[in-house]
Amino acid sequence: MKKIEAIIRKTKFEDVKDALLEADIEWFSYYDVRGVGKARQGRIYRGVVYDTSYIERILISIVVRDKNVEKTIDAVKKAAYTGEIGDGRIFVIPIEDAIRIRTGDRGDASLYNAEQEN
Amino acid sequence: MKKIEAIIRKTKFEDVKDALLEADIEWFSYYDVRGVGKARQGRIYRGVVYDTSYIERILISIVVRDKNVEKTIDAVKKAAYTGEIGDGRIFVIPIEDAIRIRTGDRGDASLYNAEQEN
Amino acid sequence: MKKIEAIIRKTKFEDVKDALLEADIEWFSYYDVRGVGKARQGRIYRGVVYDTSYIERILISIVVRDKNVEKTIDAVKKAAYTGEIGDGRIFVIPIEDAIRIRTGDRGDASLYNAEQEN
Amino acid sequence: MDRIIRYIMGKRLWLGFTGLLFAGSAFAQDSVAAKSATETSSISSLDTVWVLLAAMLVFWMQPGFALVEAGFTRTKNTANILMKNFVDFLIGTVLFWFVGFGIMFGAGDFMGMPNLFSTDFYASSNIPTEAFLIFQTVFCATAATIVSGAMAERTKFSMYITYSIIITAIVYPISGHWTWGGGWLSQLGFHDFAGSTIVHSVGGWIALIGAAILGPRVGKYGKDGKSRAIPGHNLTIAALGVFILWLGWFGFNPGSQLAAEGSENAIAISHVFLTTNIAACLGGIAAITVSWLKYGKPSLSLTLNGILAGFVGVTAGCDAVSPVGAAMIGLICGTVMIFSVEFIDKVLKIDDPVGASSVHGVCGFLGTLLTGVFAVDGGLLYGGGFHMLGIQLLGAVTVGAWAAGSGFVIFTVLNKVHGLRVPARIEEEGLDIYEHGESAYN
Amino acid sequence: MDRIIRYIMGKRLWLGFTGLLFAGSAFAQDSVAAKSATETSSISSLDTVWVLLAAMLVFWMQPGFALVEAGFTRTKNTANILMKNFVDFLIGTVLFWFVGFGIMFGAGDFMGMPNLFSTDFYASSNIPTEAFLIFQTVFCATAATIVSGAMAERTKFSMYITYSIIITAIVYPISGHWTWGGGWLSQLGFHDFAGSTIVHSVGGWIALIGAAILGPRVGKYGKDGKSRAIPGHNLTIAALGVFILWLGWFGFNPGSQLAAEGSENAIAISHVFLTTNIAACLGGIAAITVSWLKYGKPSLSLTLNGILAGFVGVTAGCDAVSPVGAAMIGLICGTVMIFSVEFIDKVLKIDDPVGASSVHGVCGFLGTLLTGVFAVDGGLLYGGGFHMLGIQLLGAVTVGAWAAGSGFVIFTVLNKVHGLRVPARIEEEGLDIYEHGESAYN
Amino acid sequence: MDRIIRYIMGKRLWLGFTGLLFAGSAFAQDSVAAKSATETSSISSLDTVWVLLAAMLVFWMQPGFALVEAGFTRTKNTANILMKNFVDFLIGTVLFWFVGFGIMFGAGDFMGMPNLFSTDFYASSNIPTEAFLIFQTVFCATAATIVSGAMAERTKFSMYITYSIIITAIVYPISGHWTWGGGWLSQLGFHDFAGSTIVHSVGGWIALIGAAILGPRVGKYGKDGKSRAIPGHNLTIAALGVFILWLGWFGFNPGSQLAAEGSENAIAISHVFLTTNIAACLGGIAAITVSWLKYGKPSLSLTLNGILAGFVGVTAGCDAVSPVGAAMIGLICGTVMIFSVEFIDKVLKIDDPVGASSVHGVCGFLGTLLTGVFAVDGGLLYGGGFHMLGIQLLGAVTVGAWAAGSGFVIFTVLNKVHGLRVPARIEEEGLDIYEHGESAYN
Ligand SMILES: Nc1ncnc2c1ncn2[C@@H]1O[C@H](COP(=O)(O)OP(=O)(O)O)[C@@H](O)[C@H]1O
Ligand SMILES: Nc1ncnc2c1ncn2[C@@H]1O[C@H](COP(=O)(O)OP(=O)(O)O)[C@@H](O)[C@H]1O
Ligand SMILES: Nc1ncnc2c1ncn2[C@@H]1O[C@H](COP(=O)(O)OP(=O)(O)O)[C@@H](O)[C@H]1O
Repeated sequence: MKKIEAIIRKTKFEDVKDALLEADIEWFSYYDVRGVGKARQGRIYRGVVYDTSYIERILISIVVRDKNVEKTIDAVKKAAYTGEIGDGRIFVIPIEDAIRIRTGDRGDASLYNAEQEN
Repeated sequence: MKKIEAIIRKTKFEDVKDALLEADIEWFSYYDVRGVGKARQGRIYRGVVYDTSYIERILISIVVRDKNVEKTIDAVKKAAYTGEIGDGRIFVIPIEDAIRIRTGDRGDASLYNAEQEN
Repeated sequence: MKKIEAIIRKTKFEDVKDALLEADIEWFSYYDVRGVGKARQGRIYRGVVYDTSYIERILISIVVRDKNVEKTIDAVKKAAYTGEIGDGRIFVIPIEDAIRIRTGDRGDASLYNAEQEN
Repeated sequence: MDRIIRYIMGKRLWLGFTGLLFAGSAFAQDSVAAKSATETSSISSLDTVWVLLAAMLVFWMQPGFALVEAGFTRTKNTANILMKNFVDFLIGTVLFWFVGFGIMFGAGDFMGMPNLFSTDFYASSNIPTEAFLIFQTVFCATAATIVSGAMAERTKFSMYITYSIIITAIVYPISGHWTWGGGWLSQLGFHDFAGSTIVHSVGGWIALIGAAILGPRVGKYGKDGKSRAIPGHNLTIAALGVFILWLGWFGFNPGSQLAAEGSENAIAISHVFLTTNIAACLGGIAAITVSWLKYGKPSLSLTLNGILAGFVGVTAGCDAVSPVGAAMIGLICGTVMIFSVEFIDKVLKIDDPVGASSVHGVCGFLGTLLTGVFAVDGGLLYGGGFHMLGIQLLGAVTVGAWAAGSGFVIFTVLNKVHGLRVPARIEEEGLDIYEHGESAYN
Repeated sequence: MDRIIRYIMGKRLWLGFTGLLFAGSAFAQDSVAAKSATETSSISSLDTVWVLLAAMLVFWMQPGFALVEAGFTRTKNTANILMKNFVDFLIGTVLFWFVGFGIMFGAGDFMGMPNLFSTDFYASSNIPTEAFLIFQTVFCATAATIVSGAMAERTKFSMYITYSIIITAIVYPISGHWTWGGGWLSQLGFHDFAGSTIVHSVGGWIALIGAAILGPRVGKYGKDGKSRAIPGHNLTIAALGVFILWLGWFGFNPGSQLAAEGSENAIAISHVFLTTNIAACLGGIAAITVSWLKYGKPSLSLTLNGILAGFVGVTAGCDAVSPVGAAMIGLICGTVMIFSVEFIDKVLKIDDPVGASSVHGVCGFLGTLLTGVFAVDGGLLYGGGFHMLGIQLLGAVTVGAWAAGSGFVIFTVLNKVHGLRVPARIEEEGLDIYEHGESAYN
Repeated sequence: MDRIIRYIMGKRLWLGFTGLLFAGSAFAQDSVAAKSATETSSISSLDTVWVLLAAMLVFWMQPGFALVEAGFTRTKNTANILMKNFVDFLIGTVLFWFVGFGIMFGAGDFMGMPNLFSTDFYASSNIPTEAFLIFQTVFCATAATIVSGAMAERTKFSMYITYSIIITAIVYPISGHWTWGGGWLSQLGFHDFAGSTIVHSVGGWIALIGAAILGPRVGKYGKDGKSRAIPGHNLTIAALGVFILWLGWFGFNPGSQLAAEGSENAIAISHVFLTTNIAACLGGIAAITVSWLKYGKPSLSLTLNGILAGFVGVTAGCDAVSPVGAAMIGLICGTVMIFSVEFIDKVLKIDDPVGASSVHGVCGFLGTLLTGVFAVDGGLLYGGGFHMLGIQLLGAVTVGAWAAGSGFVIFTVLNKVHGLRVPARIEEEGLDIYEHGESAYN
């Protein structure tokens, strides 16, 4: 299992959400983060170096089975892309175990819904 | 060391907190996250497919020594359980190192309080 | 690559930010978290055991190339230090891959700015 | 308001509702500002301006209640609680105009006749009937809105609408008829200047019964039965709500004089203004002091409740007590409120998220009694003996019994027939999304 | 306001602006409270107090609009939208005093002369000229502020200032001159008591044109052209904003009587107060009902809009219709508003974040017409035939055309010359940081 | 307010406090509305309504200050700052009633006698004494509440209560006695119509001294001594606070006429209303312009301060200057405020989180002087020479020295005896939890 953490533009959230659901991701969590970077040339606006400490982004966190990693990355990459500076990043983090609280399932089984059909 | 990330119901937060403190966890951090999932049959309410993008959850993050992993998982699992859909998940993530800023302690030592008694 | 997660005092945020930018970190994300701990002796205030569930902290998350890990830890450690209880922790978490959405760069290349000069 | 005489000049069952359906003909019967010369001759413009100003201020209490209730509850139910505070006013305006006004101010022993949109039956005295109607409307809406706070975070929206209709159209106007409507209680000399009993304790008792029948919110009481705090999501707006209510009360109480012209009235409204403010301040001071002594820290949320307790308490006697008497009433109500909140929460185990039953029910009751104690003219402490106090007690108890009894019947029936409460999952995820399809914060 | 007669006594081009530069001499020409004996003899103190109170309340609508607009938009643009709501009032006060008042109330067929800070040309009747000026100023600011909501989240701040200046100084006063300024429309008998057309639909139509020319916000329409919800960041403050507007409207409408003295005026203001409140409530009820039927859930945000729709609708005829008529106007406007919001959003694909064009434009237009239907004296349903309705239609259409036409010219020119819209990156990151260097929440 | 004559008819040391302890007998001495026939004959109902309305509006400034201060500070101290804004009003009401009123309006050269709850010593003229008392009470509370903003986020709550008591009961009433109380300054002809000096600069100077003695917040100045921004947590509520203050100022200034009856008064209050609004608008415009030029962007937070600066500045002379003069005062104060904020922050290195010392202290001082410049009757620019200006300067300096001096003594003593400031850890974690056991947002 891996955790995919994607930091994306707020305005791209709906697109990414749709892309993920289409890519058969069952569930993901997200929350607001802020980004800070070095002031770079391209970031000067009207003569004022723009204080980057206030860039709002959404962090999407999805835990997926190994076989779905690339599919998920692709979905996010495509949907979050604008081509302008600030499109964000995707990180892949190892997960050692996962537990579904309701059923007690562990490992991969906790991620997909065996009972999906009922 | 492992990081235990548990996504739980907001109404179960107090129970989980008590359970963790009882299980001798010294410290944990938490923050609000939102969950999004596929609309599933069981989620249709009054004829309207309920937009799951607004389910509020609390994410609890606890870094523990390896020997405490199972104890912590059990504590969360028991306290966060209701048996209804939406009880949440627990993820186990490897941690390579930890540093206590105040003392500079590294590794396991940074996690428990040697000076607890003073 | 590693992810450095530092939980620091809110009042130290500006100092840490400056230290990180000085240490040549290009980008980091941060968000608010709350900490809960066991009530310890030192935390009793005016006869009332202080409910720690409300300590607000900032979590800074920086993904860096392996060679920058120690530099980053040092920068945070120095800047976030006050010496009083509550200075916070730094955690080091393995990252398996990183993707820059805008360019599609993967791995280390996605972290630093080859095109920085333009 | 006590002093209004309501000789009913004649009643016509004006078929307002049919009128709505057969608009063409019905409208032909309307006339704007149709007053005969004799009626208008006695109208005082200054009184009218004063009453309209007061009506604005009492209307202004609606956002006050809305913000206090929203601030004291959780994020996930904010849209729901705001919606309720709008809806009861929307409904209240229509229903009080349609039937409530007639029931309250029409002739009759137990109650008046529903007026069905017509106001002709009512003989205006110093102000136009329409000004009087609007002033009474905003009072009625206040009584209804009190209930929503105590039943917050778990009541079905449809059920809220249903019981609001019944309270606004029937329960409030009937006990209002007994007192301000010239009914039996007013004939006995019951003194409730601006509505400690008639408005606040009516709302407060219904709230208490409602909260009891609903049961506590999920997570309010631990497995061991211990009460747990469910802190409100935004004390800033709760505090703003209290300030808004404060301003509103300067209309609620001084406005209930229903006149400003002539030095007698000018002095009376100034007096009421002063006593009202003093009681509120001492209610707040009492709450700060008691919470500091009791819990080791002065609590903002209890201070807010204490100020409101002082207001509610002095509302019955603000015209009749001296400033020092008002101060005493404020101190007593602010103190009792804290113990009442604790008692209802920890002993009765009734979950009232905003403390409405303590603030409005208990302190409204208490303030009515204390009028019999501190009234300069007839109060116990001023040598008036127990006569006035007895009548005050009688009024507070009968009206309270009426409100609680009606509440019990309404809620029990609704609970049986349809269920008052949302399912656990909806309560968990928040009423905003399931009941309204929106969340308040995005 | 209809009833004001404005005989212009004389105009002097008082060189206010030069006066500012040569302060010593210019100031010597000022005089505080310089009224000749003949002028002051007819001043009614009660009327003055009433108009000043109404002016306060209409001013109070500014925070109402500010909060509604802020609440219905996103966090990242909050400081910007608040700033706009301040700036238009700041500018409006100065410009209306400088030129707008003269254009609106000076003599002239198409428009009056700019007065350049002097108010001497205006003959006050029952209230001091300065009271009349301040009352008119707050009305003017209301018209200007409506526009900011529809164009929120993407307009350059400098452009906002520019077009606000033009609207306040020229567009609003000119159509105002036609009606309240004694111009041709008022001579025809056009009835717009407090400004459904003159204030609200002027603002609303300009808003619609502006939003159309600007284009939708990034992300508002999907690749398939489907409209997407961009929920407002804080419905609590939006709801508070509506309550504030509600209170403000009790000044807007009853205050437009511009008098309270005498039983005739007392009855009139009471009547207007009542009809205004009833229409708002039925606007809200209509919106709740329709949204419940249409979307399966009663929506708070639509209820807020529905209440405002009721207000806007009744503003033209609040003095002329019966309470039942007001109820009908409220119901109609509350219902039409929901379909209008959907039509503008989904069919016209114009992105109006707060629904200003539907609430103010469409319902202002509609309310003006409905006055010709429900007016007790002359309305279609009361046997008045189509005469009044025709004039109402004429007025609503010509003023609407004037507003929309001016708006089209202003926005097209500004867009060509300088560009109305911020670059995509700024829109993305939020106007607060780039345009004001601050964010509203930290 | 200037124009009140306060012939003291007689003083009786009514033992109010003992009365509280021996209630039975003491209450017997009260009487509701006990006015002799001679006294009441001159009471004007319209004046009373006007003053009560103004009192409501000045009360309404309390939430204005509360929201501005809360909005400009951080989340973790919100409950604390709200609590302070309640507590000073609660205390102020009681203490001004108990002693302040007597000190301010009793007979005496330096100060009057404490009245101990009795108001008999005061001879009412056109309005009931109780109306006058409530109006003066809300003014007093305004002065006290200004201080809390400058000392926010680091002062012990118990210390706040202590110094609030001293300011309300002693400092404010004594300098108030010199001016509005008929004391030496008023006899010299010092003109401060509604309190630029008496209310605002008294509050502002005490705030400055307090902030200086307390020291800056942790993290306010970097190791290099450079000032750092600590942005407020919610500019939306700060903006709402300014709107609330705006409405309040329409009571503060026009209400200070203390009369509305008669065309002279009607014209005067209209004039004051107009000048007040104009000065505020130009204060805001100045702040926008200067911040735009100076920092490259128009800042919302400075605009809010600029509007308040305009208000504070015009408060002294709003009755005496022409609209153009008011505009000049607004422009000057709005401009000076920005430089003053920067000077106090960067040069004096005094940490005033909300800018209270600049807005109220500096602009209150300045506005008092500018009255001597722009007063149509006697001002420097109108050929009045330096006489009036000199007296204005004398008054502003002596009252300022009194306030600053008292503040210095109070804060130094409290700091020595008990410590004004919370420990560093509490400041770090927030005063809400440690001082009140609650947090404002959950
Ligand atoms: N090394 C990093 N560690 C943590 N977060 C990062 C890192 N680099 C980028 N981010 C996050 O990703 C967001 C977008 O990255 P950015 O550098 O603007 O993308 P681009 O390369 O397209 O300009 C930033 O706001 C920041 O929050
Ligand atoms: N694969 C996942 N990746 C990230 N978060 C997840 C994932 N699956 C579930 N979650 C989080 O856990 C929460 C609860 O999960 P849910 O599927 O509702 O549990 P249940 O299986 O009991 O229905 C969701 O709100 C979501 O935030
Ligand atoms: N084991 C842990 N897991 C997750 N977060 C932790 C852990 N230990 C500490 N923290 C976070 O770090 C913050 C500061 O830690 P603290 O124990 O106060 O430092 P100190 O050792 O200096 O007292 C806490 O608020 C908490 O959020």
